[in-house]
Amino acid sequence: MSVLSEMLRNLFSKPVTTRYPAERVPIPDGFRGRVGCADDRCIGCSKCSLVCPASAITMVDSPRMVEFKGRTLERKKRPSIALYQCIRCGLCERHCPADAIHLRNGQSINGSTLDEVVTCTL
Amino acid sequence: MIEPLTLDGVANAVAGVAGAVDKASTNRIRVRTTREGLRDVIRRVQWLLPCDRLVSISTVDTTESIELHYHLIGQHRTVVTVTVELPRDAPEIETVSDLLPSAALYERQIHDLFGVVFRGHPGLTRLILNDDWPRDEHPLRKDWKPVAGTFYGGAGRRGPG
Amino acid sequence: MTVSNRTFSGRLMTWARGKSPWVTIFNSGGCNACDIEIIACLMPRFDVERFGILSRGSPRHADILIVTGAVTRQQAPRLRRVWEQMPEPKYVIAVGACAAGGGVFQGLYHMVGSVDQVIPVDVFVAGCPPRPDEIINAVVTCLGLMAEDAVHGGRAWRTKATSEAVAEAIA
Amino acid sequence: MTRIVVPIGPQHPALKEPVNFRVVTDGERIVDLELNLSYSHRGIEKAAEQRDFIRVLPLIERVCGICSHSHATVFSKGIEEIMGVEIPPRAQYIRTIIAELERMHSHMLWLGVAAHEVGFNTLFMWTWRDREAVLDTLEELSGNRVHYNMNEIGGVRLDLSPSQVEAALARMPVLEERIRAYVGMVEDEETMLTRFRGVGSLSREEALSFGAVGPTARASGVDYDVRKDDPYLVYDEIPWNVVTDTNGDVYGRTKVRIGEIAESLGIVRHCLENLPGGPIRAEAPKAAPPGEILSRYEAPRGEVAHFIRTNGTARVERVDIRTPTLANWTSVAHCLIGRPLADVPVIVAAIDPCLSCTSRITLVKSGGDLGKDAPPPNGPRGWSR
Amino acid sequence: MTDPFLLIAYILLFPGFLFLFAYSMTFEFLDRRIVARMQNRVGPPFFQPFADLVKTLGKEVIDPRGVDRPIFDAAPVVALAAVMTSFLYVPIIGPSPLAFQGDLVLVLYLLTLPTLALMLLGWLSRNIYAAVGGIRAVTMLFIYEVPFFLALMMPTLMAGTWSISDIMAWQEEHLCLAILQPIAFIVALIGLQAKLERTPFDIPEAETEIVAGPWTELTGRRLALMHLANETSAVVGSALIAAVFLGGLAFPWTVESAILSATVGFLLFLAKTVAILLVLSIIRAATARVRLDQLNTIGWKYLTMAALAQVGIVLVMMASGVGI
Repeated sequence: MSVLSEMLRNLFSKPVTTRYPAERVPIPDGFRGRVGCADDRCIGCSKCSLVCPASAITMVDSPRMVEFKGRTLERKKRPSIALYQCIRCGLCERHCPADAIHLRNGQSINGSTLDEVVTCTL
Repeated sequence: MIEPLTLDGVANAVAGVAGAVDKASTNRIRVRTTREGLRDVIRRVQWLLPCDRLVSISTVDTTESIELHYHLIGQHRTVVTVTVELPRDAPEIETVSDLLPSAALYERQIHDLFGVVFRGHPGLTRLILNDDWPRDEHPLRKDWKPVAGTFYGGAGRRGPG
Repeated sequence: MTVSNRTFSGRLMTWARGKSPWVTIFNSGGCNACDIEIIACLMPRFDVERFGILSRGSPRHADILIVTGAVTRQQAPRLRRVWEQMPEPKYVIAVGACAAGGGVFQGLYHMVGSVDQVIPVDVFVAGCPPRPDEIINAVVTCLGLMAEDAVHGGRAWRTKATSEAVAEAIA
Repeated sequence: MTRIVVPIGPQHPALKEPVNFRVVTDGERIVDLELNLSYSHRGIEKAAEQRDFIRVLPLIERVCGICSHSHATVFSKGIEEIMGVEIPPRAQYIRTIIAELERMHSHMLWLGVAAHEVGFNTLFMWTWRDREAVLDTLEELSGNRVHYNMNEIGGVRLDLSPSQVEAALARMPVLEERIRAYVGMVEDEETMLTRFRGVGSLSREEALSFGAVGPTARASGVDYDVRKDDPYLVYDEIPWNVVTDTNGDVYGRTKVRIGEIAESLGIVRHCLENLPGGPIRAEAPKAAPPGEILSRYEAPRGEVAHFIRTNGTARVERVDIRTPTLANWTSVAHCLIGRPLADVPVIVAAIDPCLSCTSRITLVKSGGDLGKDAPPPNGPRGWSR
Repeated sequence: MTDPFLLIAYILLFPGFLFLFAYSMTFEFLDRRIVARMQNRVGPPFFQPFADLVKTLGKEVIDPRGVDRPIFDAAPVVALAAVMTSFLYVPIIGPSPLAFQGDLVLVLYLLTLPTLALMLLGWLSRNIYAAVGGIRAVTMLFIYEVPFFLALMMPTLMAGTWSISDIMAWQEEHLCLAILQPIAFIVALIGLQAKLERTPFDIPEAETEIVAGPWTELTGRRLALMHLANETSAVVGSALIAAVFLGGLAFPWTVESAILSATVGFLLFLAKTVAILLVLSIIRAATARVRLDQLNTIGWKYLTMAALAQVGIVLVMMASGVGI
């Protein structure tokens, strides 16, 4: 009768439910959430857009001078990431030579249109 | 525990009906044969070694021929792979679904994706692709490309019923 | 079935719709990770029955169709049919990157593409798969849309013209 | 009573994934059936030939959302073997930890779904509640609840920090207690037992000739587990046992799966406690030399076999994926004939169908005449060790 | 209560239809909440059944292709009307003013109608799941109805009357019938669970097998009315068992004031029906669905046999004068 006893125990104890959205659900530090890119670090190498399995990253024109390994070089492009396409695999983060693109532990977006795009921000 | 199969053991079992026997990797022995000899080899492998279950039938389109790999395994836990090469223009072979019941499924799949015809198969019908997929196009062949302008089924048509 | 927001019965109906969204889940050919996460929403950890959400088997009973996965050629007509079977007012939530744009499967030979090429989608959720809390966020967004639709007396105010047009063109 | 055809699926509450059975029933009894599993055929095998090793892993992972780590591991294991790359021990341990955590969550998921199929929603809720603990562990270790993406050719993507290991170990006692509770529940919940006992029986001979794999085969007394037969990762170094049962029915499969949750827990605990130091990845070349391999792996549902052929480039020439569910369908079709309609969901659920895996490939087979002409091989058929 | 206005108030407002409506909503909420808590989750809020009902009423009504529309529309109404009518004969605040000799039979008959309406809907739906569900509903009816009726007839044997109110009154002078006839009480509870098509007897609407059975094609107000009929059946069924087996409103000491007596009786009624609901909810949460052939075995081999044994025991008790 372990089923019955556990049922009655549950009936008189507090439910385990996290009352989201009134209560926050803990998101661990390493969670691969929304993608973001640091503009001052991106050297425009296009590596992220090459490794992206979902072709979520396209490179757009954005000339700028950036510091990379002690040198200053001129970059031509920066990534523009279609957020709804991102599959959160973390390959861009893993292969970025300048440590510019990151998956942060934020929640993903939802909405009626698909044109949400993340570009390099500080 | 029964000892793993040795290369010689397999070679002896299939002597006379099969071609080269070699070790493909650890725990795996490959037997090459022709399409005429396939059923004999499978039967011998199945009865003499014995390998009583089929792991899978793998297919490779090498652009020159279509290779079928019948992976069998027995209590000795050694995978015996029987390899057959079929010409690309007329890929036909006898079915083994009466010897190995589970082969029926894999043969249907290969028929659909590669266009290999298994003679004697109880029901070799369209399974994997959409019903209105063109009959003579086999998407896993190397040279297959979607024909521009051809509709391969999907949202445009209403389903049956 | 549009209801006026001025009468008492209309307001009651709007309230009831917001409090009792029944869902039906349809896998249109994804990898079923999203399905598992949606079912995880119904489970004690998240328990969306708090919002009155029930998962119904029959699309005839459902208010919200939750679609997961990029649409395969085989599933596209069936997805369309399930959507047609639902009684008005009906809403569609497309879950995951595949449903939004094909995700990792875009361009494969047996795919149609995103869900909004087949049926009009009200809310997309990003993620592969989205966490259950992100799916709950999407349902909340959808309920907000319902309330706004009630104010506007229908969904015509939203610019769904493009996907509707596609859906009608292929129907 | 006249014969009626009951179509089950592709959209059906018993099936969380698209599949279609056309069940021909005589009253409530099934006399014939046809399966059509192709609804999620996407063409992954073709796409895998066109993407390089970096980009193909997320694709292979998404063959199936439940056994994602299995597919990624079996693929990278095969490529590494062709390349001749030996991955560091720490990476092997981390892969094993994730693999066994995945097996735990998958089996718990299965237990809940099987209970749901027979209308026992309370157990469904409880197992999924406890499964969240496993998912939380996975999320902390890998960064995602479902698609871990831990593998890359040559090792793993992420290292485990000591605090993560500690947090994961801290969850283990609770799970151990829950597993004991499930054993009790399965033994003494009468209505569930009446639905599980004697349903979907598969004898040892049938399991062998229909090529059943995984818990389905092991519940019929076939000791077939790739982890023991063809050891990969660290399974030959750590203590664990193959769980088998002789019932052969859904009840037996339930017992095997619960036993495996306990075994997996032991493996995870052992690996976490004995995690070796060192690097987490070896330097792997970009391209693989020409070669071929049959890479086998014991996924939660049974044996996954990837036949990989490489051609000297950074892409595979061909990858042929054989999923466990596909291997099990023949036995399901056999089990269903003659059973009442009400048993369809539970028998189908008993193999833990992972249709997204399967539906890359499909079969339609009316189950009645399967395997009648198969000659019994004359060798030993014990499949015991 | 000869005043026609009072009678109309009794029928329409309290404790008639309006109360029945409100109480059935509360009843469903309690049921869902109790089950949710046993499953260790929060469960729906209080207004949930009402919101569900209002929302379903406002949904589009879809006619399946080729359906006989008038009958399809009428069946849920008939089901609901039958259950509501039967409620008038169950004592809630004192004996029912409409009570007559044999109203127990009428109530039992009226409670059967929703199942028949369900079967009709299943057949009319032109849907294979609905048809299979309809067949299952009727097959099940034949199985559980015999022990259920036998169990509920047992009190009439002992009390010597066929009126629910009179059986209740009889228990005021004697012991409560659940103690005198425990087997019949248990059989009646299980029979009620089967009548309400709740797990483990939700065979006709087995979600994982036949989608929603006869309910599959119902939309809009049809679905709402059938749901309401089902929910009210739960109230009427538990009230019936409370009256017949648990002594209904009877309480051991006498209260002087008529109003106070009615109030205490009413509270007792609430307490007893909720207690029965708790038992039904526990059964629902703790069991898996049985198969139709297994139900056949359970129904005929165990339940009917138990009910028949109870008949024998009651006859022996009456002959020897125990408990009377």
